[in-house]
Amino acid sequence: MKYKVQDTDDIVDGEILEKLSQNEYKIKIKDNEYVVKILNMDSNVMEFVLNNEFHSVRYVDSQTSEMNFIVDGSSMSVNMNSHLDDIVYKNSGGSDSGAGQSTLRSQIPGKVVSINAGEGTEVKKGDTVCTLESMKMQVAVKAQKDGTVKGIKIKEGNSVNKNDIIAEIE
Amino acid sequence: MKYKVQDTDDIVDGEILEKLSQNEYKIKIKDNEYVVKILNMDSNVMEFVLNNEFHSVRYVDSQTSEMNFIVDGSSMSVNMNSHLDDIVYKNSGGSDSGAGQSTLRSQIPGKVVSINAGEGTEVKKGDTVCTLESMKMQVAVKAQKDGTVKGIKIKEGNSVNKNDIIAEIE
Amino acid sequence: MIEKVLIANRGEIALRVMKTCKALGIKTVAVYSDEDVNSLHVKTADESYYIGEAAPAKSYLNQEKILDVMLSSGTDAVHPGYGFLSENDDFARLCEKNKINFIGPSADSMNLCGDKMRCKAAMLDANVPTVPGSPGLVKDADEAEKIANDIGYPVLLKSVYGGGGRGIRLVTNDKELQEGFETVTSESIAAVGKSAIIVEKFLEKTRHIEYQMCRDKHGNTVHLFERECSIQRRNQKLIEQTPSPVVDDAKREEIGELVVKAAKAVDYTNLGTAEFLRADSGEFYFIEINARLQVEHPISEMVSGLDFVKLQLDIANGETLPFKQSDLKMNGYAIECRINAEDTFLDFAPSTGPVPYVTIPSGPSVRCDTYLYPGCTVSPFYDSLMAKLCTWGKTFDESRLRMLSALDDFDIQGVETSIPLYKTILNSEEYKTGNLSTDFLKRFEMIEKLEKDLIQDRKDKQIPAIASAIMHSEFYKSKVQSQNSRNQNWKNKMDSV
Amino acid sequence: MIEKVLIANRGEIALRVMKTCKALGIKTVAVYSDEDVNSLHVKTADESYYIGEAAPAKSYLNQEKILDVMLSSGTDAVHPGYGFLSENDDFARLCEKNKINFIGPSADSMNLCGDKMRCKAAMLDANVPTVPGSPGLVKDADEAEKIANDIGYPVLLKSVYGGGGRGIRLVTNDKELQEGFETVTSESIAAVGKSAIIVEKFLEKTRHIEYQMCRDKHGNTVHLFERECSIQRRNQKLIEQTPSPVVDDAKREEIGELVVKAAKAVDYTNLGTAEFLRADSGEFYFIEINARLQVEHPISEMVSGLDFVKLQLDIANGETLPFKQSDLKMNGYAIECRINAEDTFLDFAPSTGPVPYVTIPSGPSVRCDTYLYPGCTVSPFYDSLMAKLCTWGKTFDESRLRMLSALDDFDIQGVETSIPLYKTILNSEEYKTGNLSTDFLKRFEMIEKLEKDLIQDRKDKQIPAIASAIMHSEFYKSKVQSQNSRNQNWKNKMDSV
Repeated sequence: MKYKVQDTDDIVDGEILEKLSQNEYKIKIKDNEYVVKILNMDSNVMEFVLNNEFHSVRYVDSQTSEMNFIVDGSSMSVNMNSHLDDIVYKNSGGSDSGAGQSTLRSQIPGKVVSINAGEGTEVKKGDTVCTLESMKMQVAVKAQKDGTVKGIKIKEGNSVNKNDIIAEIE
Repeated sequence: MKYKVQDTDDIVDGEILEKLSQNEYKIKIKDNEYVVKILNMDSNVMEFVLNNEFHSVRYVDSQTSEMNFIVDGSSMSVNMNSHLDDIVYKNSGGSDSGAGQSTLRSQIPGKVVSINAGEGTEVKKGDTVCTLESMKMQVAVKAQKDGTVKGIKIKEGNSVNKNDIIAEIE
Repeated sequence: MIEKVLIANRGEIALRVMKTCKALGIKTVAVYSDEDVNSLHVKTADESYYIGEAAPAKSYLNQEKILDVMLSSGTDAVHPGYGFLSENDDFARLCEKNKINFIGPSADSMNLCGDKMRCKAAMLDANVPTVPGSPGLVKDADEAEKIANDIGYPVLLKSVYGGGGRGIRLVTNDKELQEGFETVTSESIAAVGKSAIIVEKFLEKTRHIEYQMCRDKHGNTVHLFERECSIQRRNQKLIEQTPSPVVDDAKREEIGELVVKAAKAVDYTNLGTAEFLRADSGEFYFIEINARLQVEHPISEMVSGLDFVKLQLDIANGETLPFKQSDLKMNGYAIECRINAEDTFLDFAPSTGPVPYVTIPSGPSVRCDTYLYPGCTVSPFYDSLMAKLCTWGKTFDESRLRMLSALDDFDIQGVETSIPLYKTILNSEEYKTGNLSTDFLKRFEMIEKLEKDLIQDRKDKQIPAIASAIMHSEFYKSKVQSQNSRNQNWKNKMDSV
Repeated sequence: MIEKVLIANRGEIALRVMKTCKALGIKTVAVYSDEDVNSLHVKTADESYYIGEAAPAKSYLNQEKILDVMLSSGTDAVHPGYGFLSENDDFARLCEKNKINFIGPSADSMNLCGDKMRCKAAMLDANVPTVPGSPGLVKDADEAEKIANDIGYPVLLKSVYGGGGRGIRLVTNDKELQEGFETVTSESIAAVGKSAIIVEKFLEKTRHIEYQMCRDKHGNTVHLFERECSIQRRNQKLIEQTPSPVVDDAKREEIGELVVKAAKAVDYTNLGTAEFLRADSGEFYFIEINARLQVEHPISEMVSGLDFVKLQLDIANGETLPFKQSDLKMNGYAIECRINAEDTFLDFAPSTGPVPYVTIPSGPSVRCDTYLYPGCTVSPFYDSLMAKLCTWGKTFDESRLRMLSALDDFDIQGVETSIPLYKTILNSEEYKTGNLSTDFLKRFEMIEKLEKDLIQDRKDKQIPAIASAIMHSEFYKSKVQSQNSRNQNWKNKMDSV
């Protein structure tokens, strides 16, 4: 299998060479061999010693080709595929990743204080579409691109959760 | 139901008067009414506010007539029975409770260093029957009563767990 | 003598106050909202009373309800913590009227401190220098605009009822001023139900340096040294330290004398804080008094060896200060990091929800005041401060290195925190050399530095990350296999029936 | 310069050493046995190496194995902690031979300190008073008996390889002496593989007062004040405090000068402890040197403001002490309680097993060094110390009250602990007034007092206990009902099929 870690440039080979014992594996990454000793493992958490270094991993979610986890406190993702070299994939984790999409979502939970750009308003990227209140502060939700506000999903005074759809901008 | 708390002298009435809401009960103990507000509850732990005082209870074990638990850090037992007044029961928790029994048990986990009173030896209460080593210290297991050592269940060099039978003293 | 204290607050400050009360044998009474049924302060107090819904106005700001609890529980004193009712002179007066010892200044003194304009006037009378600005409240945005043009942009718009970075906006031109005026007004109304605004000259590259005031009911007044709180975002403090790198013994004494004057000028009693701006030129300007115990008080406790909550209780009991200014010596260096539940990359937006697991740092000269425990929840209804992490050292660098180590040990699962940002800051040359100012984050592009640090971090973890991915796949493969074989067994069993 | 340290130890002391190393940017190497696969020190170190089976002789005492790890990991120094190899001069010599910086005294000095008879002779040469006893090792129980009859009972039998309360017995007559001689011999052999015994006069109502010695490789020598460790059981310390209630400034200086002489007499380098017995008459007798960092070092850190592990590393690096005796001042009062996994009512027998949950105390001037975490296990293979709980105060009573509050906050589930006993002791008039002696527990019947306290405690909790019983029954009733109704639903479903 081939792997690419977020923010690194190279695509590297990785495989299990041998199961040494119940909890120990010999693996190969790039051209180096490592011994992995599993201390604890369930579907959410794994603690292991890799060549005498302890690591703790919490799995956030994993799909066929991408795995998101927190390794020793650092949140990161790994893409994997047997033919990763041939496949074009988007580099996850960039702050601009939503810029092309039409759906504007709330990035925080909060109460809708005001709708600043109503149905049909033309907005530029960065304009405030609505204002939320959370933890006693007012936070603006801004348009992710230029366009027209359509299908507003919120009402003043209502609460929204993180990732709730605010509106479409088309 | 009647209740008697370890180390107290009186037997008192206790009952639920009313379920006030999903998590609130009005109860009566002796002649006083209390409001119990349950914060968390499962079969091992209960956290509740009793007349505005928070309490945390861990249940150790419970039988029909006796319940052992840790209330706010204090380990204690409560006897209960609908006719508790009429029943004679042993006062649990005394250090002499095992004195009448013939089975001598290990009260700590450890390794058997030596057997000091072998099969058939006559011993007096307090005589050392065997010596255990635990946490680098040697601890004597002493006879709980006068008698003859029979049916020794241990061997030098072996390990014993807490509550394992050492021998019978008859 | 105070024997039972109600703590009209929640979170880490309620717990902090209870610790001292408990050690002194003083009974504590907690109050809690629907949102706090499972909070530690409820479980820690001797008595806990439910006071209403999650929204502060329905519970922690509900004066009548809290008074009811105080009267029915036989409480003889109230500690307001910070935020909520702590600087509400109506509440202080309500307590005075009901013979409940309010642990803080008198209602009159609090009212004077809270009225930023009268307070400023009192300081000018006492020869304590203040920042140039509007001579009083401005009646509307247009008057504010006129004054701003007189003293010159940039200016600050401040609600006199604001505090802790809320109800305050920096504006650099007329358009921003008009918009900001509205925001400040509505934030102030949302927080305390009223608004009144002043305009103040904004000084660039300033430091925020504050002094701990301490005055008993007999007029004995001392200061308990300074704290530098220049590292801020949106005018809210993030990292504090004492001593300040720009305050030497002579300066400490010079400004300390002003602080004693300031406390007397407003007839302040109990502990409070006199906040100053220090211009890049070295001048100190008084800005305001915080008439309460502050979040950052532990660092002053660490260098003074005093328990400030005990001191507050003693003063409230009418006792005389057991020391003179000359008895007080600073010992070592202390730093506080405010561990907030927020996403640095989302403009510090709050991050709330359940915290399934947390490891709280400890060790030599490490102190962590927090409400977190495994299984707790960070509520969106209250402020984002989860913990005050403080370290002490015999030297500044010792306290800094201990802080870095403690930040590294602090594992909070489930919410985003300000911990990664603090690591970047504490490792920066600018922080190490004490090159501080209130625009520190922007001036030295700390968010961008953080981003680079995180990328480097991921690069460093390439091998363990790939190993994790390999083993995770293996784990699932073996799980599926064992399930298949279990199904197989099942099938075999079924066949044999 | 030391850049990578192997910590040849486990538990809380391994973690404590790592904290300082981490703050100083020094890499740490852990070693672990089968029993410690899930221990925190393995997870905290930069590198962790498996060294063998649970039994200490197979792992933590296995010098060759540990040396292998040091050589293969590129370690340049080793910190031995306390116990295990910390006072083994063979190991210190093995390190010296392999050019690994042993953080402690030289092998020769350690050998001299460890040889209680030669050490005693060195002290007499240096005019440091010692306790009357055998002039050297006794060859057998009969010789010991003869000496005991010369100096008069009671006497102590001590293995010169013992320490920490092991390999030592108090005997009051010939019969006890004969039995005790055998026990001490076997305990010493079990712990370190060898035994050699001396006889010492046992002084009654003595206090155990020890001084922290500190000496660099250039001969600069200071003491870092005293600790009183009189509260003991089976000659093992339970509670320590500094300053001692019977040591004033003049006495501190007087004995301090003896301590400096003692350190020089054995050419001691690095940190160590000179232990004294203080007779009821006020005389101090040197008993022995502990050639290592001690469990109770945090209380001295608290009053001196020094990080002792940093000091150890600096001295090992050949640095010159950055202070003279006159620069050092004691600040405040500190207490340590050793939180042991043991059953007070079973003659302090070890209590081991899983700890499903633990709450670690924190707060102003509270420090808790521990290996505990929720889900960890207390192993029967190693000693019973789970945590060192320390509190500081500006006054003795402040530190005592903080300790009581912290003990109350310390919730350790699954094993018996010494916490209840400590609460009884710290609340006693005898402790409050500093009426201490090594037979404190027996003299003031503390176990009996504890029993009474626990009974009173249960009486006080009568109402919540009954409420718990009522609600528990109700919980089961409703569970059974809901199960019945679920079964009912199931039946209905089945019927409708």
